[in-house]
Amino acid sequence: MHRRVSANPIRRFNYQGDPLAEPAPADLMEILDRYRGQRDALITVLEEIQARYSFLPAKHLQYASRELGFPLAQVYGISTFYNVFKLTAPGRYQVRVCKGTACHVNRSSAMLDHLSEKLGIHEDETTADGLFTLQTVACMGACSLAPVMVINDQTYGRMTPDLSWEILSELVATERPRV
Amino acid sequence: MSTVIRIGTSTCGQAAGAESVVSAVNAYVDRRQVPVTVQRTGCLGACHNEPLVEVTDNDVAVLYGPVSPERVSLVLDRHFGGGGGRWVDPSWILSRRPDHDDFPFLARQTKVTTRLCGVIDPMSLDDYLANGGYMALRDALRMPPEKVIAAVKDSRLRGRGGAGFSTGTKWEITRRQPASPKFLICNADEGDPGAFMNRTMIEGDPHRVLEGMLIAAWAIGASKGYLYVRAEYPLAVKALRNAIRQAAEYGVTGKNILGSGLDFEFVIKEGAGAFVCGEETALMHSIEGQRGTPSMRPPYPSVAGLWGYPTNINNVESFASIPSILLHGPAWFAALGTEQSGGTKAFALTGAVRASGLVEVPLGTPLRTLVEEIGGGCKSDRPVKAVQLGGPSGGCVPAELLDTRIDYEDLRRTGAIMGSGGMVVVDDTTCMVDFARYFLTFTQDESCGKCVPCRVGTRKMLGILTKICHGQGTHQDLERLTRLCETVRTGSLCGLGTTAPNPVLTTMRYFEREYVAHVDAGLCPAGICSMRPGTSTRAA
Amino acid sequence: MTNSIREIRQADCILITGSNTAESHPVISYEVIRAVKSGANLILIDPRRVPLARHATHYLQAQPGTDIYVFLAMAHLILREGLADTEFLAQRVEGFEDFRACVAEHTPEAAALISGVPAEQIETAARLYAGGERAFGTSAFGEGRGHSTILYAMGITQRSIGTQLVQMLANLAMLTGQVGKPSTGVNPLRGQSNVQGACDVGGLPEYLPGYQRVEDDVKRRQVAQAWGLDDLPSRAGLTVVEMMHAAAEGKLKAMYVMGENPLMSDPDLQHVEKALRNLDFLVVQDIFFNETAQLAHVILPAAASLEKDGTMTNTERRVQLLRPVVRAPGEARPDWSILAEVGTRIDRRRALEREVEFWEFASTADVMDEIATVTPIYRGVRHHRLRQAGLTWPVPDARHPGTPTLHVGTFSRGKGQMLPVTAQMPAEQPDAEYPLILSTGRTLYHYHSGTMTRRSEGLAWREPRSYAEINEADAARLGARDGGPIVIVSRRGQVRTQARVGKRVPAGTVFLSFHWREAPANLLTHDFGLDPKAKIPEYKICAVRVEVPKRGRG
Amino acid sequence: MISLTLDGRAIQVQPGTNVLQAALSNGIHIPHLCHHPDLRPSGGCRLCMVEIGGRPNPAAACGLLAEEGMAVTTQSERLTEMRREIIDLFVSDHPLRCVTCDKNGVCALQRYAYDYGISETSFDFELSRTLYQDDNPMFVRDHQYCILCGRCTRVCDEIVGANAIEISGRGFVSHVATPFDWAMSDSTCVFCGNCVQVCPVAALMPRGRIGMGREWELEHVRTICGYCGVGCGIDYAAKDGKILYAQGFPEAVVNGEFLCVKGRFGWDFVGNPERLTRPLVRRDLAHRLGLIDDPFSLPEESVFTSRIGVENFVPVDWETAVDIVAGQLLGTVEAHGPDAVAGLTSARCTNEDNYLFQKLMRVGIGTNNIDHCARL
Repeated sequence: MHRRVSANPIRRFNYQGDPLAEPAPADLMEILDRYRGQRDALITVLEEIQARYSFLPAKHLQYASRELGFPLAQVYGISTFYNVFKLTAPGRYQVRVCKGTACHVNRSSAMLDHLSEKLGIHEDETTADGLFTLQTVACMGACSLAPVMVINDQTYGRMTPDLSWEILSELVATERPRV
Repeated sequence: MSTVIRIGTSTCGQAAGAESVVSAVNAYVDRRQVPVTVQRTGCLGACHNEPLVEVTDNDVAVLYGPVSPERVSLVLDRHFGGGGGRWVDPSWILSRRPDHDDFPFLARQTKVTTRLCGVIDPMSLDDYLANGGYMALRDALRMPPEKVIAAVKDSRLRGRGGAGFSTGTKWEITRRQPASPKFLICNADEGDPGAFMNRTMIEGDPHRVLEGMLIAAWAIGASKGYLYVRAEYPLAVKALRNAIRQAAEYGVTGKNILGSGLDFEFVIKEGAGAFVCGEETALMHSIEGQRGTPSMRPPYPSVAGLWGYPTNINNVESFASIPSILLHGPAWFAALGTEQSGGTKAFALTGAVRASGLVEVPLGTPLRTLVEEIGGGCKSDRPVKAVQLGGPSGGCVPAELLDTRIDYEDLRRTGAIMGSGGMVVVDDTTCMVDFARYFLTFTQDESCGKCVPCRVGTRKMLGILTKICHGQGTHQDLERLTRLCETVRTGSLCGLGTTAPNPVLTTMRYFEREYVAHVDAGLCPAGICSMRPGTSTRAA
Repeated sequence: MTNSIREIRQADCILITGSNTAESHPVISYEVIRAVKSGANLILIDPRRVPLARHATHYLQAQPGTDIYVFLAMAHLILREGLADTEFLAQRVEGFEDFRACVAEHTPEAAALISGVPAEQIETAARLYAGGERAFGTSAFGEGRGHSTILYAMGITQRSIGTQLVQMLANLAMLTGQVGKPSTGVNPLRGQSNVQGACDVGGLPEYLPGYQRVEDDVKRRQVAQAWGLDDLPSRAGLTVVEMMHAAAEGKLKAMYVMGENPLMSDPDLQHVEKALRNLDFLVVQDIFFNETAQLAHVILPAAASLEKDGTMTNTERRVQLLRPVVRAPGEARPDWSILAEVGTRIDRRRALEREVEFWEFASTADVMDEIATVTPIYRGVRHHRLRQAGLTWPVPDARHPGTPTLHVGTFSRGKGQMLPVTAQMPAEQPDAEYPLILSTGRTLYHYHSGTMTRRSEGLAWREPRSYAEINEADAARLGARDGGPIVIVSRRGQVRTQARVGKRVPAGTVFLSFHWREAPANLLTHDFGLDPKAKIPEYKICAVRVEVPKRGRG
Repeated sequence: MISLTLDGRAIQVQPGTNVLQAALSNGIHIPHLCHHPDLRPSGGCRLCMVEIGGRPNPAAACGLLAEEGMAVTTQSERLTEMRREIIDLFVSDHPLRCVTCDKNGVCALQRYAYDYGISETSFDFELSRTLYQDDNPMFVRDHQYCILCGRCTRVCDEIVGANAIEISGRGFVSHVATPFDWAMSDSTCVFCGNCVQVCPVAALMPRGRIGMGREWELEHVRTICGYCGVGCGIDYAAKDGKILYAQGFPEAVVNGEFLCVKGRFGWDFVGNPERLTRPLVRRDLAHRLGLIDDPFSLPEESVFTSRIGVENFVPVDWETAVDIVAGQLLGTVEAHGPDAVAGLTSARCTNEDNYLFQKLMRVGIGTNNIDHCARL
């Protein structure tokens, strides 16, 4: 039998005030104001919010829904549909291993396994110190340099498991003292 | 004429370290005070030799690669003297332009849509104009739209997204719709793993795509064009933004373009990472700010697309072909190809092949030419086992069918498809069952979940393939798999589902013995599958 | 309604005013949403940003009480731009010239100053309505002028100038020929399950069944004869509000109240309580022990609508059949049988001999047979004809299929009557002491005085207590906290409730629903300034002030 | 009109009709799960696939406009095989616990599984959605039964306009969700329950219905809603004289299958213990009439500050009650004339009730003092 989860028990409905009574942060409003009234802008808005905050905070999605008039359910449905959107804060470094065909044929999964083991996290998880989030990406389009790893916006080609860990180790070395 | 040093700095170049090469070249130039122009270009296509540096001196261009920062001094010393007698390794010298005779990777290609990729600075409108940019648009705007459409039809250009529908006919249908406004979409959501044609074209020559769209806008009567680009392609987005800004300054977007009465604006939409958005109805939902799930057709986008208005969707390569058709004439373009299909097709040639990268060949070219002559065979010196075309929607063509011509109909006959241009060569160290399983992992992951055959069917197909890869498969599983392939193929709502079985069907058709070996003998002939129950193989 | 509910879904342009459709008539709002999703324009004119505003293509937030200026300005623009349906006006309407004269000075710019709605918005709304223009998609009615419909409710009628407003909406429809065709018309949305039928069968002081005036000697005597009498009382009776005044003054001595709760739903409740207490005899016939029943001398237990049969007539004039689902509890009985019993007993006490059928009916079907004989618009209505889809009146004879759309080809009175309209501000204006405007209305989860809905588990769970909507600017000025307590005070009483602060109501306005006996909105409302014709109190506008109770008080 | 043939039968339909509607209205049943006549076609369930003469591949009938001369085959060996496979896939992540399921007998998936002889899946069973959400008193969401047909999200968007739910995630693990899977009451849900209405399986069920009986044991009565003036038709399902749930029905001429929260969930006041069940006479009148010994006088304080309880009344039988009413009213008429009596009739009572009320006032009493809250 599968475990069945009762996520929200019936509780007395009691109006406690508008959860969004506080005005939205100014930098969020700056993004929202630029797209006010544009019915084709929702995904772009979410991309900008993510670019600014590195993920999509729930409250910000609510502000976006209220300010721009898109139903929150639609905003949430989109945030969970597309791969790029993250609803939880990622680590300082988002390590993405390409799993495109060329990378696959060139054993990118070995690199993924190696990093996963070394970092002690699975795919889509973040290390406890908040430094690294390990992810995969469908294809970066740099197939001739397969296998490819991307850290934030920097692409690394012709990787091997050891080489990829070497690069991460350097980041660890520069970051750890600050942690 | 002064000396020009060109360095490929598109995504592939950067991944290979092109930025440090640029720094090294600049440092060299500063140090030596030599009179040169250092230019960043897109990708010449020879990605396997990245970083690429080309030095043009007295009309002779010498292409070097791979050029690591350490090699910069050596290479440049060859041109500017000095270096104390150190010699450049001859293998770094790839070719000499204009004919590239000594470099089959480039010499055997026919570059139309990628002609300026790696040659011009993609951020420079002047470079594009100096190479005949926006001439085709000027010509087109002087023609009645019907004549433009006729030219495109005569060119026998067919949709380069892979479906192969006549581009001119599609334009004509959209033009004929009474409703307005009309929209134009350029599909640059290159989602196939192992494909980078669109990325290379946009990063290397963004104005060509815009010009193609502007001509289409004139022909169709569209007023707004969306460029739907993958968010994973930040450099392409940057190049496009820059190009759109330049186009506005130059006066080829906005109101009354070049006095023709055409009003047109570009909007860039960054795809948020969903393979299914390559399907046109899903793509439109995505632009509308919806979940990118496909809808049933009809109505086709040409009739009722974005927000219900007529919408013409073409991919990057189709649009990029347009300026050449207008400039050189439809007959020239048609003559490049076969009886049914005109022009050239670009492929992302990758995998086990020796020389990989972006290649463009006339339609009708045999596969063998790409694999053996351009690609130079397998880098492992092992025999080619198969060529996988069209990514997760496509199929495998076995080595014995390498003489198949690259053409929509010929490829379909093998069970594969033209696709958008992904071409992965594998040698005999690849397990075809695992390979099929890899693609199923992808499609299963990317299924939007709207229709059952795809949502659950691909999941079950993957489950059966995994069993087989674990040595737990039976002959019943193979039969079940075959039946399920048929259900998913005929029953799915959109192209993602209907083509998802292709990798399985083609590998079962050409490499049945490998499947049987997994099932009967419990062994993987290529030695890839671990065949241990309960352990995941590497695509998991 | 001049047209049927289902026609709304095909309308090209919908004008909604004075109706919180999504909360008071949710199922009609579904029709509106269907239309909007397939491309219709939705123009919403309302001071309060009601939920349907989210779907409106054009939302005009007029200050309370100023909508009449907006409508006049729309007519002004329609005439100025030649958007009127001249053919319709020539053939089917009279009084156009007088009307034209009355809108001459009402420019959109002038209306903008009074209503706060920008002139361009008024102009756009006028053009869209007149032309029946869609936002996208193709009209179901082919080329030419699209079809526009007007929906309104108590926001229009519960006003001191309610009759004027309704006439004005009718004027707009006639001016543009948006009446007498599918998906057009002027459509009042009626609030209660059988408010239409109660009016149809004579539950009004000036009308006998079928809107036959009591003063009309010919028609009155016809009804009297049908009942086997020579004549009936010929003077129009008292309206609800007048009854309360008469009772307070001692002129009215006894009242029979069936299925109503005036001590919650009537304006100025302190006055109503005084009036009811002043009666010598009060009978309340109901399903629950409501507020009015507390003052009753006799309470008669009635069956609820789920426990009885009979017919009800909905807002689109459709007479439909009711069937019992469960048994009435205890000795509770259907109202009609109680009434027949009381009638019989009165006759017996008076020692009157009447025909047996006079009060004795075997079933509600028998009652309907009698209704049909005295009510021309119900003449063809019989229970057995209602089983499928009911019948929409007028049903002049036993084979008539009903009349879903009124005024096709000709108006019931021949030509449509356009009348000049005079703009006028509400009866009670805010002043220094009572600076805010209070508007009352419904919430989605409750119904009227709450006797039924507050006893429903789900509904009471979702909306357990009274609240008032107040604009954030006013709240900030008063120090009212979102979710915190406020006291609303009018010249007539005060009510304590919870504040919901936001932008739903414009600054200067407070909205309070009237379902809560702990916070009865009608303690605040007034019963003067009734609409002179309809005698409807101005629930939608009265002057109040809001106070924030000091901390520590409950 | 458009002429086409369905399984060789010539039929005519209006332009714009899709093949599925054409078949259903002509008595030809094509299996379907995601299609609903009031919702835009989805095409997700793939059960309504049909073959069209001259086309190589079958197509979903719900998204296929009827065309002149079209020859449609709705039943064939190939289609049957395909539908079997699709149902097989459906039940590979939908538990076939029909024996204890409250939807048993009215479940669309169960019907097709029966029709096509699928008693269990031939694939590995794998449940993709396990959430059980019982967060409101009106309906329960049990995701393990959800087949992602999308009817609920479409009705919420296209008909109700509430947009409370949307499909979240994608692919095999997607599910119908409120934003962030919060409780229904924290979403924009208006609790109309139209999602429950259109759910073809047991994923959305009225809470009061669960565990209360088998569908075929219930009695269904169709009547008119007693709340607002729209006059919706409602089908009440009752067992042993108790209502279990209310639903719309397609034949309802005003509202079709759609209701609002009051209509669908607001009927439970009828069984409330506070209902009036016997005629009552206030103690002071009862004392005056000699029914009780103790005197009583009505408290002066307003009913809004100090409620007057039902204990101040004494129950009497109907005979007595009616006699008192008739006597008191007549007494008033005799003493003060008929216009000293007034009646408020009811906008919530039937035409028959209202008619008799005004007849009572006009004939029995002799006054036109009749009104009701039409104005209020």
